[in-house]
Amino acid sequence: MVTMGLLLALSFVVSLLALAFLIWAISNKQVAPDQHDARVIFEPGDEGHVDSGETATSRPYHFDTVRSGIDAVSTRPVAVLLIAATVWLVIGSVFGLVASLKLHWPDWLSDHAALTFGRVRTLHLNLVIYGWLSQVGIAAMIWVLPRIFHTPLRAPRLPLIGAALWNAAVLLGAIAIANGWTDGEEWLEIPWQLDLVLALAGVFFMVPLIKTTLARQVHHIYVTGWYFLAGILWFPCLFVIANLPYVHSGVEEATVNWWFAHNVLGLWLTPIGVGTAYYFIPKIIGKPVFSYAVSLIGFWGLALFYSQVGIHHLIGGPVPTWVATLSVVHSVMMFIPVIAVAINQHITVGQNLWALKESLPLRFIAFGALMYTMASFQGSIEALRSVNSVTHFTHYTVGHAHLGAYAFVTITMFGAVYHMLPRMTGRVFRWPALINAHFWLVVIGFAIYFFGLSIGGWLQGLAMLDGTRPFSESVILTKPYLEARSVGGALMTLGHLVFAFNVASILLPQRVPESVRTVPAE
Amino acid sequence: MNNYLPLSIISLGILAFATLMLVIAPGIEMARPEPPAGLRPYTAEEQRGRDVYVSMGCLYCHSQQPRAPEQAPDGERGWGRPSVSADYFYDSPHQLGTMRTGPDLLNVGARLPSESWHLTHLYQPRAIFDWSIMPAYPFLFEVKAKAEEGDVVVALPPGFAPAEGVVVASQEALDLTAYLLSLDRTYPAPEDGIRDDGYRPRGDAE
Amino acid sequence: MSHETEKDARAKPTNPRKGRYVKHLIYAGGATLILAATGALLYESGLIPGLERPDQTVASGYFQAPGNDQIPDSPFGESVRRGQAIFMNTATNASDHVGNGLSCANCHLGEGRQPYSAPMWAAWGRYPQYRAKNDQINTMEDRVMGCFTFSMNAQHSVSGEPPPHGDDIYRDLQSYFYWLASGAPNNTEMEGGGFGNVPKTELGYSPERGQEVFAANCAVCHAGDGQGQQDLNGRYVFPPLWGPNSYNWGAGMARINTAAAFIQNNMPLSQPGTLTDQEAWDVAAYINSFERPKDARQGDMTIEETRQLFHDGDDIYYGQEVNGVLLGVGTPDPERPVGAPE
Amino acid sequence: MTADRRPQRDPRHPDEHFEPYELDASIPWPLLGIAVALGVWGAATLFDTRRHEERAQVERIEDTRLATGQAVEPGHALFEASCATCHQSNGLGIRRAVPPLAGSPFVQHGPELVANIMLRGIDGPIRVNDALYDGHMPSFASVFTDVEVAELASYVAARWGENDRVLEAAEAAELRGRVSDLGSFRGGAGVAEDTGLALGDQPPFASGTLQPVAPEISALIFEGRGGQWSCASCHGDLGQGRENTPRLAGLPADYIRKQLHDFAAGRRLNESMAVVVAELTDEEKQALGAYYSGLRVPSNARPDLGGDLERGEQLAREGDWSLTVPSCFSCHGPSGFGVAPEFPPLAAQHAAYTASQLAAWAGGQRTNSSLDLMEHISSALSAADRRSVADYLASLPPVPAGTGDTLAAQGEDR
Repeated sequence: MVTMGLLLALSFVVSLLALAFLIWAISNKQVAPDQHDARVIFEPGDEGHVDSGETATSRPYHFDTVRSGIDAVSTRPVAVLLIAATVWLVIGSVFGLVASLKLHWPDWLSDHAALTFGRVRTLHLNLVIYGWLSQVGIAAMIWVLPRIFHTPLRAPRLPLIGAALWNAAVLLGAIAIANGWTDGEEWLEIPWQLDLVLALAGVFFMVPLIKTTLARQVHHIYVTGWYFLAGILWFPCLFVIANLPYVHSGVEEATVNWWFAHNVLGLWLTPIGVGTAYYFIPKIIGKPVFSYAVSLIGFWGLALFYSQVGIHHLIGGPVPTWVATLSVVHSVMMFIPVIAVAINQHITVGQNLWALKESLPLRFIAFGALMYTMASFQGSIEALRSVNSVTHFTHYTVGHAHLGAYAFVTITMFGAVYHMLPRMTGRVFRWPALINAHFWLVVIGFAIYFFGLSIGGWLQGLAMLDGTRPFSESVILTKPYLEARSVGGALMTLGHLVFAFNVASILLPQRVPESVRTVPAE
Repeated sequence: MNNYLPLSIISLGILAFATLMLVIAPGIEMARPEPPAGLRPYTAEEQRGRDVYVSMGCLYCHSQQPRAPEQAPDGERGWGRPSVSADYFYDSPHQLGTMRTGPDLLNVGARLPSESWHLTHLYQPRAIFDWSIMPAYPFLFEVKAKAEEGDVVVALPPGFAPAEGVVVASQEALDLTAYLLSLDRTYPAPEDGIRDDGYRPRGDAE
Repeated sequence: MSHETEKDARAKPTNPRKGRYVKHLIYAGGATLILAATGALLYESGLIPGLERPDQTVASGYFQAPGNDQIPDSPFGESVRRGQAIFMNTATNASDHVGNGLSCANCHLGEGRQPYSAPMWAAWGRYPQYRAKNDQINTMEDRVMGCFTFSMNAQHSVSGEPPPHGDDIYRDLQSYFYWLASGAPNNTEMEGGGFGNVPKTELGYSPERGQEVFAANCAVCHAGDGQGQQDLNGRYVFPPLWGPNSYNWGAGMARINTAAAFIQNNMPLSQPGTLTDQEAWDVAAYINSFERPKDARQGDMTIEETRQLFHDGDDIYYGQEVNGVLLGVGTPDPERPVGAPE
Repeated sequence: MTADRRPQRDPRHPDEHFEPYELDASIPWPLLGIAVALGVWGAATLFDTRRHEERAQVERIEDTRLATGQAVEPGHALFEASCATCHQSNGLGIRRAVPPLAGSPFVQHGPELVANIMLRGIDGPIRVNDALYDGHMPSFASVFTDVEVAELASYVAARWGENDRVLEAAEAAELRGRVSDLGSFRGGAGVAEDTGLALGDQPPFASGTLQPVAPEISALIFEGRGGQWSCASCHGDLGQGRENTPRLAGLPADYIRKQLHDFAAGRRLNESMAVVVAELTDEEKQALGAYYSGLRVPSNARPDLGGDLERGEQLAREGDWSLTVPSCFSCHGPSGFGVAPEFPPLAAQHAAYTASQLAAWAGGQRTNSSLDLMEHISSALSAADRRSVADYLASLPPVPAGTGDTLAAQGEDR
């Protein structure tokens, strides 16, 4: 006991000391961006490629990715990943909607094992995490990293092979789950045999990105790069350790499960979302982010604190007290990096609110970034023991999970996709109104979804904590909120169909007059 | 930050540290060479039933981790004493669950020991609880004109039985029920049991 | 900043005002959340004293007698314990002097602590006292002797009489009362003492109406015939209200006003105060309209003489006819004294 | 790849070639302040909770020991907790109801006989010190461990029998094995006969006859019927129950019948019971009650809700007048053995069941108590009190034989 208590204190002290050291280092300019690096973003030889002084690339902080041929290399793998991701998004959200409907129409579609709630819900989760979010995240990395490193993607064929393997594994995993073959732990249902394929595919994604990083033409790594590069290292470790067969059992397996499941959010989806927002917000607005030092705190704070959070999913359960407490305290400490990221991103947006009117992609991304702040604050509060007693085991946590994985990451990625596609194809979206429609469908749908589940879940939790109210009451009172969730989910699914249509409309060959298709440059 | 190598090493180091704290250290603390007295391994039938439980995704609505009385009235609801890590000695994959859309099931075998009740409830939960939102599992049952030798006929209240014939449980349904009935951790908690005691009243803590 | 070239100038200039506004907003929001979280944590860890969970027990406005765990470990404490045993279980521990199925605790609820159930902490400081009932100064011992005589119906007991003056039974009972009254004022009427009063009602009282009240509110415990109920060992759980095993005609409880006050302030158990004044009077009248052991003071007197001497003007059916039956005759004497071995 | 043809509708729009970068602003002081504040209270919280949590685990383990009977209390404490409700702290019993221990020849014979009676219980008339008692003593075999039996029997024999022999736990274990199948003693005569000891003149034991169970009732109990599950499938073959499925063995027949009616009438809400009672006739309800009232089964209930047993004992034996809660025993009988059909036995009932019913009354799902007595009392109790009292009642020995018929007869005028 005493040893474990000491470990607990040790862990916190280590995190705290690390943060203190970081702040000391920043204030002493130990890790300040090399001014030379920052100013001169071109290696001396590169300037020879610039053919006219009139182009943007001759100025500091400007670089023509198109002319340098970087985008051209990335386009194919990114397009393939985006198409696949979009397909999984639509299928995954349909499964989500079906699962939601089954919670208040329990006898609907109940004649087949594959369509039972426990499997449909599992399919939804796995398809949106592995099919949609992971692939769209990797697509964003493949698009962004070469751009900030001023060098074309290395080994550009590998991601194509990776995508083929990845999608095959996701498809087979979905079929396996629908037929009852599952590893049986939340977020880890895909059978481990197929996880091997996913892991192999991951290697095909990692290698080009790391090779590109090593071959980069800039010295300084922009903040997006930290998140992306750390993410592609963290996620494989998490994934492999958590999926090791025959190693874990009993409650230890549960701690691994939630260490993984929460870190997928914290060390994989969050880096994707935050990294993406860090790139596209200043990119679209055309203004730098507020502070390098603050972004350092945001990143290392995330690494130090988020990594120790997961076990708050087992508060009040059969785990050592100190582990639960450790996760609670680290959850609360997440305020630090979240506020740091909030300062950097929201100040940049807040000083340039006009851009939200200008740019539909920015609208998605700024909304997503705001939701990161909200989701993290909510998560920190939710981890407190007193709050957790109410919200644990209820639909409230489902609402919170969607605030993070959907409102933050997914909506941010929507914006990124809308920004990337015209630059990949050289075409414009023919119906910008549909993008607008997509935005409002998912935002309104999500609002209904989130508030429905949060209120319903809270009431459900209160009912469950009151011994004088029978368990049935906690079920009956949530029904209207579950119906509201289905309404919200339907709007979101509809939004995804619009999104898929938008993606298809720009990727498919367009038979329209040249004059309409291309907009003359300035 | 300008170098990838330090970035990777520190990132992975932090993750390794977190793994040590959240996975390895509690794993060592909870590791047990022996099952607690009172807990027996699952029989072949119960294990098959457990596989059905896992494959149907029961854990997305049913937890298996009763909370302490200081935190929640689980004991009053008949869900059993607060569980400790040793209670899960034979469980893999674990099915602790994080949702209580339905009640906790760690002691459902003690609380609802009737096989025939469970068969009715699995066939159509709303035959018993009109408010229930649990899925029905008709595909685990078969409607026959007449029960044959060895068939287990499902008791169904009027209005839920098929117009003709009888409902007979499949082997999967019987296995699943056997697993549910085996869920019984009402033996005294082992003295060295580990669980989250963070909700115990602080009272006289000095 | 040197890179802000003419091209940037075309863009809408950064609005520092708006930026500050957002910055302040973020700081304010962050600080609020930190405060909320700190507060929650402090509350959880019990460091905020004012927010501690309120004490469940309702502090009543009445005198609080000490609990049993405060009985001292001393010769005096031993006496208190013996006194409490007699009080709770009179028929066993004062066996020779109890001629019915009652014990002190049947009327003095809560081990003699309950307000308006003639609590002993209120009675202790009221004696010695002049009582018209026997026209003399009564010490506490005299008063308890009266209880044995009437409420415990000592005339049918093995000894046929209350414990004699100076008996240890009185010593131990008085130790118990004295201890219950620890810290109580002396010679002062205390709030919650006695049984209280029920104001007279316009309708007066009626055993007929009382019968309905009894059936609805009392019969479940005291049985339809008012004879109380016993557990399987034959031990009274609910005391008999009339008949040979109840208090005799000389007891205070045989007076309708006293019984009405006791009933309204204490019955049904756990729901005191639920009967209206009228119901309390009526049901008290009903209970006291049945025959019970004769007044221990009657001796060779007639019922009418006894009534005139001891009951004149009281709210009591003694010596009156109810439903054509003269009350006060007394239930038949038992074949052998109550509690005597077979 | 096409050249840059992206739309530039608005001249304010930033140029396409801009590259994101970070400004060199220093960390705003509020962020540092927040970090320091969080760090400080994070550390304080950990320091504070660590001590609490270490203590909490120790306490929980102690509670576990207590609940599993591994912590042995001394004889006088066991006596106060388990014997004094009937035999009284002074060992004098209750006149005409409970025989005294003080001076009793049964006790003077020494701890073996005391232990034997504790393990088996007595059902039948018994004479002690010239007084005759209708003996109904429960068997404590399911309540006490061997160590407790030995401790308590030695204590009783020494204090009231002036017999100083000390019974060892091993002897108690041996005795338990020997008498486990014998059932209760048939009155004082049975004790004298089975042990061969001189116990004075004991009244003869008149054995009653057991009514056989009708085959259709037996089918109802053990096989179920049509859309109903069998009683035994949930309540156990002997009506012993588990968790929040109640023990039925020894409950008065009229009480059971009334509850079955109340399930049908909605005065008790239990979906599963509603299904079961829907097709029961009045005769069947009565017959089922009669069957279960006649069963005598050792207790399988344990105090397992983590309640405070001392508080539970206080509520059961003294009540809490500050909450207007009278003691349980003031209505349900001095040992929780029940009084007539309105006040069922509480002893040896499963803690989860008792607590859940108190909660149901408090929450308004059960409304079938006379005069709403239980509704009022339950509402006054806190959740912790409900658990405490349920745990205490579960720790008591089951109701001894002889209740069913006697009490049913007493209740016939209602």
